[in-house]
Amino acid sequence: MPTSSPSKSTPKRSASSPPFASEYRDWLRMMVLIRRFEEKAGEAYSLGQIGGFCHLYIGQEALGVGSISALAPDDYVVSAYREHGLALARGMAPRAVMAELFGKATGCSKGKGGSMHLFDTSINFMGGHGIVGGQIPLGAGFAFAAKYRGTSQVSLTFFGDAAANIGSFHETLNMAGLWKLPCVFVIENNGYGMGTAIARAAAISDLWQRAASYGMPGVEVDGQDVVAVRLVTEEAVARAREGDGPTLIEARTFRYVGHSMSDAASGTYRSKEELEASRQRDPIVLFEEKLRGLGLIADGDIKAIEDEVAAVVADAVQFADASPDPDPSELTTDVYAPEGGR
Amino acid sequence: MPTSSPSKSTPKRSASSPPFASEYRDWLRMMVLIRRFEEKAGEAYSLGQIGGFCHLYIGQEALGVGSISALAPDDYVVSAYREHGLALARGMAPRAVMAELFGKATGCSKGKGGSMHLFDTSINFMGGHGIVGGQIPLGAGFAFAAKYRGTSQVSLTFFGDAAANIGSFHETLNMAGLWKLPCVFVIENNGYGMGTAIARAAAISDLWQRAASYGMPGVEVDGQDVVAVRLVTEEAVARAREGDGPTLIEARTFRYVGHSMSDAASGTYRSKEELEASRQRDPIVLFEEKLRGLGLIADGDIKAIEDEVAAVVADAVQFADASPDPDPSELTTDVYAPEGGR
Amino acid sequence: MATMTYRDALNAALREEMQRDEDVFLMGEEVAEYDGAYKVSRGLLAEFGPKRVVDTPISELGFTGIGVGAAMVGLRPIVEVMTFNFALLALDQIVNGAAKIRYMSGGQIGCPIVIRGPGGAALQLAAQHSQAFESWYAHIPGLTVVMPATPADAKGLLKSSIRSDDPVIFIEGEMLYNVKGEVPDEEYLIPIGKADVKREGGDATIICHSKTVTPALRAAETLAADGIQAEVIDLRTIRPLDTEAILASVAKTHRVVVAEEGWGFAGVGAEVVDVIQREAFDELDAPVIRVHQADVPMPYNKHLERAAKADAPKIVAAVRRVCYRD
Amino acid sequence: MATMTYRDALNAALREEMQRDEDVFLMGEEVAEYDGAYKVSRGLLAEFGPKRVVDTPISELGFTGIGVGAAMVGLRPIVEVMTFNFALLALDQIVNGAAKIRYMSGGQIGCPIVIRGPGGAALQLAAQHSQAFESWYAHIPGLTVVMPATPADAKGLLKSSIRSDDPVIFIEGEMLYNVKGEVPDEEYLIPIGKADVKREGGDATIICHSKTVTPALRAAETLAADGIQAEVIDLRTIRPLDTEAILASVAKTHRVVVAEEGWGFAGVGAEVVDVIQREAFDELDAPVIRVHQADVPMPYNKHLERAAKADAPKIVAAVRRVCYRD
Ligand SMILES: Cc1ncc(C[n+]2csc(CCOP(=O)(O)OP(=O)(O)O)c2C)c(N)n1
Ligand SMILES: Cc1ncc(C[n+]2csc(CCOP(=O)(O)OP(=O)(O)O)c2C)c(N)n1
Ligand SMILES: [Mg+2]
Ligand SMILES: [Mg+2]
Repeated sequence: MPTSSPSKSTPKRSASSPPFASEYRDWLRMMVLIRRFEEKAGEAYSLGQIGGFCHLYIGQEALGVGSISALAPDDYVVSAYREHGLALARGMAPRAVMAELFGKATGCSKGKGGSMHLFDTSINFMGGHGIVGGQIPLGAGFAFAAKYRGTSQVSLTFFGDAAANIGSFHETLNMAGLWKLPCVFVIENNGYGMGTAIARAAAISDLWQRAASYGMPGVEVDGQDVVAVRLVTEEAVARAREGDGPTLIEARTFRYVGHSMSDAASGTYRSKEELEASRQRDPIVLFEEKLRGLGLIADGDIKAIEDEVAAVVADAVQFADASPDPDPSELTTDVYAPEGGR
Repeated sequence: MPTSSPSKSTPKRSASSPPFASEYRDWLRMMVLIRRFEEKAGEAYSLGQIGGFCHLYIGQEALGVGSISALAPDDYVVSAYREHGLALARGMAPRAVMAELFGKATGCSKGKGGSMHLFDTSINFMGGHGIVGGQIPLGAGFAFAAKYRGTSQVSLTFFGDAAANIGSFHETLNMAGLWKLPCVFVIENNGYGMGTAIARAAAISDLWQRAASYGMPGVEVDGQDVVAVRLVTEEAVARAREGDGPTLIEARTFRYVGHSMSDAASGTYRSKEELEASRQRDPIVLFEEKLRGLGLIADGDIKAIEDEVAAVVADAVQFADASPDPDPSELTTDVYAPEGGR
Repeated sequence: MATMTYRDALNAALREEMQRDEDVFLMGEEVAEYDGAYKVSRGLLAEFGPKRVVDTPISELGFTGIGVGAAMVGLRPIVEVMTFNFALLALDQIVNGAAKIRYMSGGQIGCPIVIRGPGGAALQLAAQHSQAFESWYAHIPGLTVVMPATPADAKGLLKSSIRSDDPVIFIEGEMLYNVKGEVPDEEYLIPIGKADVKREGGDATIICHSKTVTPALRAAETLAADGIQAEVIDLRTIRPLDTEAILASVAKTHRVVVAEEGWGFAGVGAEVVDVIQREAFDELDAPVIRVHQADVPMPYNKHLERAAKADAPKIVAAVRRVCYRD
Repeated sequence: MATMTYRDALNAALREEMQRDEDVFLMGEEVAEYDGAYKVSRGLLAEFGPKRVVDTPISELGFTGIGVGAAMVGLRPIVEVMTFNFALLALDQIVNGAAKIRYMSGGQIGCPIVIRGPGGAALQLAAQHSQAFESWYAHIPGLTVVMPATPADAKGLLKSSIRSDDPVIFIEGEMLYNVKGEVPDEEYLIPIGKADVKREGGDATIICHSKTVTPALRAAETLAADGIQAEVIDLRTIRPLDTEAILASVAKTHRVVVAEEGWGFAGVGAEVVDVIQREAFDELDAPVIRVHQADVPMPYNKHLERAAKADAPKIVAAVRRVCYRD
């Protein structure tokens, strides 16, 4: 199988004649929602309302929103533990996400999963997985099932730059390429795996090039540009849907916060300057500017979005806070199927 | 780190002005020894003198002999379970190898390891490992130790084509490339992993190309040409020794026998015709012809080698057969260090 | 009833369940074109085609994970591991994926997967290829662990395992594949979680499973000649453990030996002992004795290997000891 | 004696052994520039440089294997796993490599490696991050399994582990790192394989290790107020198990509770029970009772998590039961 030569994000459609104008407002709103939701989650964590590990998506919003916008409703999405934003972008109710972070019975996983394990089968949001790389074969498995059943579903699998160094990445991409599974792999390259810069963890820094080992195209895209991400993903999804196999997308992005709530945003492994520089390419600001330039939004619109989002987030927190803990009997349910089998 | 573009075995030195003439006879002898040794091992297996799994090296002799000839005495060699030929090429005594296959106390591993677990620290032959891919990080570990200690040792790690699809391949080559470890990875590509042709297991068939993912050169070589293998390995070893990091060599070869003694040489997954065709490029015949053409050997030499080798192999079998089983007390020794520690 | 091998019984179970349910498929190394490394899947590629009988690369972690993923969305994968030694590489997907997905998702997502293949030792395969990991799997809530010893049990339990909505670790044995036994002609299922009394007796109980059932029965013969009637309980399922069957036999014999193939430390036998001493403390007339592999990696040499393994003479000696007849 | 945290005690052990022996080095994720995910290696990069304190990619199988390889040729790697949950990915190298290389090579090659990091649950880390695997490792001949509960034990046992010529699985605890205790000022070693009586008492024995030592001691306080004097035995090493110490206490108290953090089925406690009933059958005045995690994946919600975990009230209840005081 020939490896199509990887290209540096040269989408077929151009964003200057905006093909998605009708969706732009939704995207902006979703990016703002994720940002504000995550800020609130961070606050709630500091107040002890959220426990355990909590990995925020702040800075990476364009990536999640742009890529997931390319999916059909019955496509699959799966991710690692930094998935609140992806769950929201996929359409999970903010109340259900926040309640899960609070560990409440009304959470999407009944309070049993927590921040790292958000699931919602009604929108085919398949988690929320805590072991680095563990979700990669799962994503290929959903694609395998789609192909097996002859549906046109596609599976979109997210993982971090550091996850590209683990065995399951290699094994899965090889099988996905070999079997031409309908899946799209997205590396959310935020430059770091915890405190380790990519150049200290990967022998090559252009991770999209690894696609060549698996007979699939590799594409790099600016993860801060929601439209570019959408275009690249759309192409990859179409390719997968047509039976032409998987694509590896490397989206370059930044996380503005620490690895998790217990890690400082800067100081130890990255400088304040580096962090500040990355903020110059804030995905929300960039997109707002673009929309303003296109004359598609005005100041009032932004204010309206912010107000609406603030209300949604406040409602989610209030809902989560007011919700009951799981019943003590939940400790022992959901270990095995209640009925046994077919 | 730039990936030097992989080349299709373009050795710096040419074999037409033979640089290794003084070694040629030894190489031929060793290739013949391995062939005859393995044939005898096959016989002994059929007689029930050898048990368990037994994977013969017949057809791959040039690969092992050529590559190992490029090493210094204190370099490391490690392999999978198809390692009798490599152990002999590294200089392990045929008696010690055969006695190990017979499970005898005089075997290189005291009869506790068997065919898949040949070890001899006196020549830095580090096994003999049975889990596909398991030896790959070990090989990098020896190289890590060499670098740590500041010695000039190089580690030569052998594995099959099918092993290039397992996670440890990926993880190890990434770290070896990242840390510029002094190691050389040799894919013994005999076209099959058990009954699975490479094209049914790997998304790309040119496995040397995977080197690009790890910032190291990838080289393909004709594994049936002992001189070509030597030249390519020599270059890679020199590169490693000079601190320039690892190389991935893909040597194309054939196994003339079944995967193990319980597998037919042809019939199920490969045709008799394919097998016969591969025999047209028998590494021993090819090398004999080359040496004859160069006027470096005559019929008498070959006869002499065959006779000498036959005696060595017969002696090994006789030694193995006559050797005692391990003492029953050996059951419980060598589980922990007798002394405890430093 | 037809007489068939354990291998053929498994093969029949696979075939019947694949015929019955389109969602069932088999994947693993050499399962298709090669008909299985141990020929358990013989003929299935021919019957069901490459969509449902899938050869994989050597990528245990990856293909097990693909199976887990497929099961999460409702397919019923049967993942063959060539041996359970290699499944060590896939444990993360089994333990952190298959076993936990239902719980972590608050009950939304099940994982009806069967992971099967031979476990334990065969002959002279040495340390890396001769390991019995059932106590590891049985340690994990969310998993079901099934280990049939006979062709009839193999067939009926594999069918039940394939129909289970939970992940099942189904451990066979290279040394069992050629074992012959009677298998009912009509369709049948054997329930998961039920032990089987393979021989009745009133003097002592031998609790065993998988490859130790045959030596246990042989030991019982030997002991009978000596006037000791041993009851042989084949656990068949390790998790959930059939404590009822165990305790019923203990109440009858008051003397117990637990035999297993694997290592002793925190093995299946340790759990059985714990159950017995806790639930039937006053029933015991002697301490429970265990028979298991010597506490060493498996040696290659055949005499050492034999010395390392649990076998009938060791079971006989243990029973004599619990009967205070040694 | 200085008072220091368990974390600092480990750090001191690492530093002292790295100073003592050039062959000792530390490798793992975030151990160097980040000073360790849990700061156990704080300051070591500054003192020993990047040659001896090595940050790795997220490649547990690969870097553990590199460590095993380095140990096979005589270096003394300390491989930090960020938590033992992730070591599932490395089990093949640990079980098929480190544990067996000496045996398979007929005694030629040792593997003096320490694999260390936190095991078990912390707080609300949910199912994939809250697992105690000590019974798995202890199942494997060739491995040594060490699990200190106090700063003094942590330091002395880590030093012994680093000096051991065999592979040591050294399991710490995220919830232990901040625990403070007295640590001798002068250099000392604590021998591997020796349990420690953390509290004397004549009415019942509580056998525990690692994170269950503190609740066991708390339970003993509660029980003492009620007239029950419990002896608390901290196993400290799981393999080899100090059966002598266990049996000595059983001979004194005749009543035993075994507490552990992990799941029950074939857990460490099952092995302890087996040893006791086999070696001290006639000493027991009551069945041994075990306290362990509920047989479920760990839930995230904090109340459910609390209910799942072994804790002091559960130990108190168990001791009252073995004393027939419930
Ligand atoms: C196998 C495994 N090893 C280590 C960890 C601990 N860990 C959690 S996240 C993380 C960094 C992952 O970085 P990356 O893949 O780049 O994703 P990001 O957090 O940047 O989104 C590490 C080391 C883990 N969860 N799983
Ligand atoms: C992890 C693992 N999976 C499966 C096996 C069973 N197995 C042994 S050899 C082999 C094929 C390996 O093929 P390749 O790497 O090409 O080496 P070759 O045998 O051709 O020399 C398989 C599947 C194993 N030993 N280890
Ligand atoms: Mg990252
Ligand atoms: Mg091969």
